Amino acid sequence: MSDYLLELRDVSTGFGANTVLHGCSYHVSKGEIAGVLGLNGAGKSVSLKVVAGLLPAWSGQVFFLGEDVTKMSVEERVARGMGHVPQGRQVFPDFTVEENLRLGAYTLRRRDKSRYKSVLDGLLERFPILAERRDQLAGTMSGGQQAMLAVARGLMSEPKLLVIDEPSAGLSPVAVQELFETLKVVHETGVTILLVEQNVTFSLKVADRVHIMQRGQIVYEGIVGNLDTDKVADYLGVGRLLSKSLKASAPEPVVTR
Amino acid sequence: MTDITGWPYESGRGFNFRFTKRKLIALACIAASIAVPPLLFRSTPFLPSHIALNIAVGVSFILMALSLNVLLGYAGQISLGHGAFLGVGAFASGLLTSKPQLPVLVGLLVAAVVGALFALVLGVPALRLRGLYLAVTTIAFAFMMEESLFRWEPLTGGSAGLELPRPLAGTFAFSQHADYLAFLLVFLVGFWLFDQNITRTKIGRAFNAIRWDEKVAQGFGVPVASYKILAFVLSGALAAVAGALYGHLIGFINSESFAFKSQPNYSLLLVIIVVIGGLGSRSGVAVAALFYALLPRFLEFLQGWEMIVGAVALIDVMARHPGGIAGAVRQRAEKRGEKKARGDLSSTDDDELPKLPKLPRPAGLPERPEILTGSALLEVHDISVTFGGLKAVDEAALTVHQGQIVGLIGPNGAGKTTLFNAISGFVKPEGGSAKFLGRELMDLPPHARARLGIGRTFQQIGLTKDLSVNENFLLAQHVAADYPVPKGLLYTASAGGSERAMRKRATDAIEALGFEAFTDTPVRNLSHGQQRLVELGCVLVTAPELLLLDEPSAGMSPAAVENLGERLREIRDDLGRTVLLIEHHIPLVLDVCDYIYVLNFGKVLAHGTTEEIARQPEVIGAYFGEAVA
Amino acid sequence: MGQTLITGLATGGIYALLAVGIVLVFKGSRVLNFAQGEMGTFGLFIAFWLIERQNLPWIVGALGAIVVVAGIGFAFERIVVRNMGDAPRLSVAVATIGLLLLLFALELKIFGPSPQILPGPISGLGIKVAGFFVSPTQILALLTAIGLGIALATFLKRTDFGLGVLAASQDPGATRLVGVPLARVSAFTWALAGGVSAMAALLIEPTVGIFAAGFMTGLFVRGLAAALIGGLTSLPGAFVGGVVVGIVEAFIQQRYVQSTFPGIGSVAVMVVIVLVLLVRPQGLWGKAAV
Amino acid sequence: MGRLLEIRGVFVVVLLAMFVGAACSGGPAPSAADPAESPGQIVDNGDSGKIGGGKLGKGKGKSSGKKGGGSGGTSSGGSSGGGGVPADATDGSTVSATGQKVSEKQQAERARRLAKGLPTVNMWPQSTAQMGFTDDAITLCGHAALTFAEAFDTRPEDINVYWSMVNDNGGVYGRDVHLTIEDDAYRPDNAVQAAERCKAKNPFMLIGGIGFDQIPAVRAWNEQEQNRLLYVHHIARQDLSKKYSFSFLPTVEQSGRLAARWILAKHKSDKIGVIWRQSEAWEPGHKTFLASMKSAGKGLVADLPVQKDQAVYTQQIAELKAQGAKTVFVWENGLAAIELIKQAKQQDYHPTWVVFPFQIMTDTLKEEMLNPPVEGIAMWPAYVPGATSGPFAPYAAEIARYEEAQRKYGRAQKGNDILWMTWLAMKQVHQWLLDCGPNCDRNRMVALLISGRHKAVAPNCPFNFKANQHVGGFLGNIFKATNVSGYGPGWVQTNTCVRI
Repeated sequence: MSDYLLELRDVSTGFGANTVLHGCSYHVSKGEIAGVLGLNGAGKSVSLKVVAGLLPAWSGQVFFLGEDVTKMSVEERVARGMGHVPQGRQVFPDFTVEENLRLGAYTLRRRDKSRYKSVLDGLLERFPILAERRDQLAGTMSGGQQAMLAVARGLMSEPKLLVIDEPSAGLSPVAVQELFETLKVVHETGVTILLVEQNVTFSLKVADRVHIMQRGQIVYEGIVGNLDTDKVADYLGVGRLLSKSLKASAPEPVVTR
Repeated sequence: MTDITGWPYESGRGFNFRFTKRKLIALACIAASIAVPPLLFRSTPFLPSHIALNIAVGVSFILMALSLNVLLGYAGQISLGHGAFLGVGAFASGLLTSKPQLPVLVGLLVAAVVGALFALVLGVPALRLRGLYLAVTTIAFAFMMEESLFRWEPLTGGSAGLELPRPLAGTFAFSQHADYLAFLLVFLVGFWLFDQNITRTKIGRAFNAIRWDEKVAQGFGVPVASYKILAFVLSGALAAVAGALYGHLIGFINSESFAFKSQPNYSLLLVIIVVIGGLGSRSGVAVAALFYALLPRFLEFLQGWEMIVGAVALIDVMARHPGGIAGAVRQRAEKRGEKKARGDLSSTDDDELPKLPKLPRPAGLPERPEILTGSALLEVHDISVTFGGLKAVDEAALTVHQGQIVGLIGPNGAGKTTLFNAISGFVKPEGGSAKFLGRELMDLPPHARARLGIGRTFQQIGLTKDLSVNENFLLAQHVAADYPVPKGLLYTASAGGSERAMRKRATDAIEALGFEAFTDTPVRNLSHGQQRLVELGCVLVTAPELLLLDEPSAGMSPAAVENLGERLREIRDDLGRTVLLIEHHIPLVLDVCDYIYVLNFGKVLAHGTTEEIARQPEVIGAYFGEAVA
Repeated sequence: MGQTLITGLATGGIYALLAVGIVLVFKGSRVLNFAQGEMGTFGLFIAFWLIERQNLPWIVGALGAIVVVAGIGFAFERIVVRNMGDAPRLSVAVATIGLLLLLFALELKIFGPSPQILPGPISGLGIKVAGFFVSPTQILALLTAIGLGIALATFLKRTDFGLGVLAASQDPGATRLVGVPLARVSAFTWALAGGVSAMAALLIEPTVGIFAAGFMTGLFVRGLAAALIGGLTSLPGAFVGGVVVGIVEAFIQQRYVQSTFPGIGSVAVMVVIVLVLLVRPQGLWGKAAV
Repeated sequence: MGRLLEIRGVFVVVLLAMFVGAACSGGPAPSAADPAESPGQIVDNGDSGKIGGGKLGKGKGKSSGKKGGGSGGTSSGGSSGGGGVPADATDGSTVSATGQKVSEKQQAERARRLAKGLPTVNMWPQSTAQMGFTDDAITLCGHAALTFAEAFDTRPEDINVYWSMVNDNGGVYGRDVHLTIEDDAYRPDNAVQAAERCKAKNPFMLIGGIGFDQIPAVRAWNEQEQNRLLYVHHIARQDLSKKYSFSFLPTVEQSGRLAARWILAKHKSDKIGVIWRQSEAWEPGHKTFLASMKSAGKGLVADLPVQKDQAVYTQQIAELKAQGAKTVFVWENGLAAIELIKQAKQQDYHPTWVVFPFQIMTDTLKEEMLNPPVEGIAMWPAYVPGATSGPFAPYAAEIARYEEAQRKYGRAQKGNDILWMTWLAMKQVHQWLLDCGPNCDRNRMVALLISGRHKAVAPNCPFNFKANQHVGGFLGNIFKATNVSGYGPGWVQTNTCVRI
């Protein structure tokens, strides 16, 4: 049992002979935006694959809504309320925006077809650029617009938890700014978000809580606003240069695990 | 870089035994002892003729399977129409020996040449095709041969076919099956020696590298296109000879003998034999060939069941061991070996990079112009690369001076690796130029650039992961293997000498890295840090002038990154090499680099010495999305 | 001239049916099913047994064959393709070669190697169509091909599950992440492809007359050519590809009917395959899939 | 250079060892005796008056003591050598080839008369001339397309019906005749392997079934030094270079000429087309057909080559229709003819087809064979199961005897044309064995054939080996597909033993 919305407990996994996660544990409480930070190759995205069920955990457990879902298939986890915004967005290029959204609502339409119309209209309202390009093929849209579509698609199944993997990669600063606002708005509607992001400042702006991962383990966890900036800077290999900007946004440190 | 051909490769290691001189002579005696008895006990009860016939069929299957193994097992080029080459060889030899009564050996020779020619015709399109598309082309080729050329009456007699006489040695005709079995066994020894010469020279290693990843092969200076054609030509010639030998054994072939629909379908059966035997493992393939050839003949009561059992076995083996039986055997062997290797490993922190090998410049290297220290080694002017409308690299320019470590930093997707690929030749830029030692790189193919002295590492470890550490070091010296291919195939003295020199150099490099324990462990089983180290060693083994390193610190612990800095300085100062380095780890960059270029959205945002860049934190800030605040 | 066009269209319809089966499996589980043709032949033997030995009406035999072969497709996916998971696609392709040989050996063992004759759904002589002459079975083949195409297209576009099948071919990972059960999609495509291959065989046989083990494997290569022209990933492409191959083959054969150089038609088809692969591997409609 | 020499050295050494081994073993090889090349005398110890010189033992009992090997030949090693004359060779009674009960003594007497003045033949050495003969059995072996059994509805046990009947009536001079059939799957490469299996049984005679492609392959195989069986086979090319092969049917060339002669006689006024199998084995017939047409000044409107198992003939039919061919000669096998006629009907094209007539065609195409009736050229008499009246009347007795034997010894089904053809062939071989006498051997059998003294057993057309010592046939029958009452469409003989 677990009292968090989502919890990873001592998960280790990897590919073939290489172990990537060595007993990684972190948790996301209801209504929170949790960020997972770390350098390239630290295993951030791999941990999301375990959360989603795409990658089996060699050992350890995954809890969602308090239930042990380690052995559960991807489809079932989505049905229980886990929405995804995959790495590199992975929108369906040959489908129109609406078809992408309709597919995003696959589990919703199986649960309760009548709600589909209202959820769709609600989202189109909130994402005007998608409303304009409703019948445009997703493949022909810009990186930023595709990111919006991916987020909207993730929300179409009215998830309790939205898992977002490196949304800012390859986006222009302007698009990153828009994405930041969108995530803020989405969070206000009460959706819990688990965010993996390589862009440190972006994460610190968005997340409430931060878990720092290094070589497959969580080495630091703290509420944004009272982070031990030097330790965080060191873990993130950002060095003293950036600690100045970190200080501005993180008042007091929290004891590490 | 994912495995482009999507093909599960097991190294040629398998359970082949390595030949030393003493073993060679022993082998010759074994061959003679195998060949002579069938002659002496011709059709006496000891070796009744139909037993001899069946064994001879088994041996021909081995020859056919070995020919496909060169193409599919070693070079990874998927040929599902190999039966066509068998047919070409059989008909070529048949035409010469039945009507104009030429000696069979002449027929076999011509068959080899004709087989090689047809393989060339199929090899050219193979240059541009990968995986399933190549497989489909080979099937199309086989059908084209079967439905048109093999049925062309003037050439093959159509459905009436051709008679293939038995060879003549002076007055002695190999008419008895036992005699022909002896004749075949001599060719088996010949094929085995030839195949062994492929695997132990640069040819086999180049094939393995091409099978694993063409970019890695090009990075080590392997001219991929010509080696692919070589694989097709060798395989086609061997298959033609094997087909002809089989034709002379059964004495008669017609338009349907090698057809796709015929029973057995040689093209698919040979693929099954090579795959079940474990790709690339010569002994595994030979055992599987014998099994498939002899089972239906000796177990007559099976009648029809043997194909059903065979098909189910194939499906089962593929489902459980994508790498084939020998692959499974190897995996078990390696698992035991790996546990032992990993055992010793966990004691030391594998990210401590010990000293890098200081090796003299190998003799066989092509001549390089004299370089003055500090002179501009690499000058890149406004290189632009666009992918589907998106400008990945936008008029980037940079210069690297001899003896410098130049850093190239920028966020994900800024175009750093694309620029590297443009310099290495894997990507065709729209415009701009890149001069190395005054030579324009843009009009050179990737492997030629490597030969000039540009070493390259890759983000996903540019090694042939299913080959052992030792073999990767040998492959890395491809540039220094100065003997021509034919000499390699005959393993002549000069080729042998060059190979021995390379072997010695590889062992020295491995010892310098302290990796003797893993000489024969496939790279796949090493830890990430160790693989990174082996890659660095391989690139350095031919002492290239310029090293392009793509994010060497990825996945390393802070302590290891510190150590990496040490090693990079060592490469520059002790080994006198020049480095162009893509890196995310800013402290490492600031600590090690002499000059830095900051790239974003394909443009060079800023460049300058480390101090200048360090003084402009907002440059790095922008790089980190500071503008967001 | 017109007659050759009609013949080309008729055989093209059948190649299109084969190509649809190939593309379906490729879209569903990114595998080139080499047993696609032979599954059809097995269906023919089932139909032959039902119609000739149990003398049931043709339609019952045909439906029986379609159901049985769909079952074979479903079973193969469930037993082999699924637990090969994300093994390299070529290993799965070699496994389908195993299925091809298994079906071939089973046909020889159960039904014997000798050729059999199966009457067509509607016998009777040909009918004049706009001055040209087409046999009833050829018309039926073309109509079925078109009918099946339309039914399939609407199902895939309209229903959620259908959309899931189309999505699986574009991005299997993302498809799972929106909650579509990829396993069921793959099982569905393999079963449907089995049914389609049986249907193709049942329609081709009457025009040829005699069939034996391995009958459809020869035609499989032409179906493959059709699928390739369409780009291996697009159903409409497979249709157009089928008709193109049928017409090209018909015209070439008609032009060289006197010549003693054998197999001109098949040479033309093979040249088409190689050209398409070299010039536009992703075919006219598809995206570069491999 | 050391290493280079060494490698090459190894290879050369091995090759040398192999040849030396071969050379020395080539000499006094223990078994493969080289037969004398030139045909020699019949080995008979001079007194041709007495049969085989062996004492003719009395008593019919099977177990009567083995007579000393007749002078016929010392049996060296197992069944591979010949047997002597069985004790009860001439005192029992047996059935003659024409079906009457007859005494062995009479037959032996006739054999002795025929033996006088036979040409001398010495194609097999004395030691193996009587291979296949033991005291109480004669082994024969044949290759035929058994895998097409279901299509032609023939099983090994059906093909053996004739010899079961003969053995049941005392055999041939007291010897039972055992015939085994090896399957050649209607393909030449399998036929060679089937012949290989037959050779392992040391048969007295190798018999070849239907198959233009299979027979040439086996003939070539049979000429090789270690094979050389007495090979009697179905229609094949002239090819007189094959010394050990004989056929009492016309050749491929003659069949082509017969077809041309028939079409010129019956369909001279029509536009004529020909579809022919492009293969070396079929080419000679096509050539003679064209030559005969040309010599009669008759041009062809279409001359279309096809491949074996081509299966789809739409283009060829379209071409024939375009050229308006009224009569089409199909120089292909029965299965191809079925597909051709079926596909032509679907393309609304109804010429007069001239084919090789097989019962499978009329059974399959039924009414589609009748308008206009398909014509056939065959080297055997027509047969429709159960039909004995009308054109079948002249040989109704033989048909009845055949069907009765089928029921008694075969799988009791009604029999078909392939089995009927085999029955007649076996009947002819039986006649040869009787005429060759109790102490027959392969040299004497060949001498008997090439002397032209044997008689053709009705209803086979007469044949005569005198012309070229290897091919006896020169006549053929013309069939027409007609509705046979009580059976339905079948082949009926309209013209018998037409001269080629």
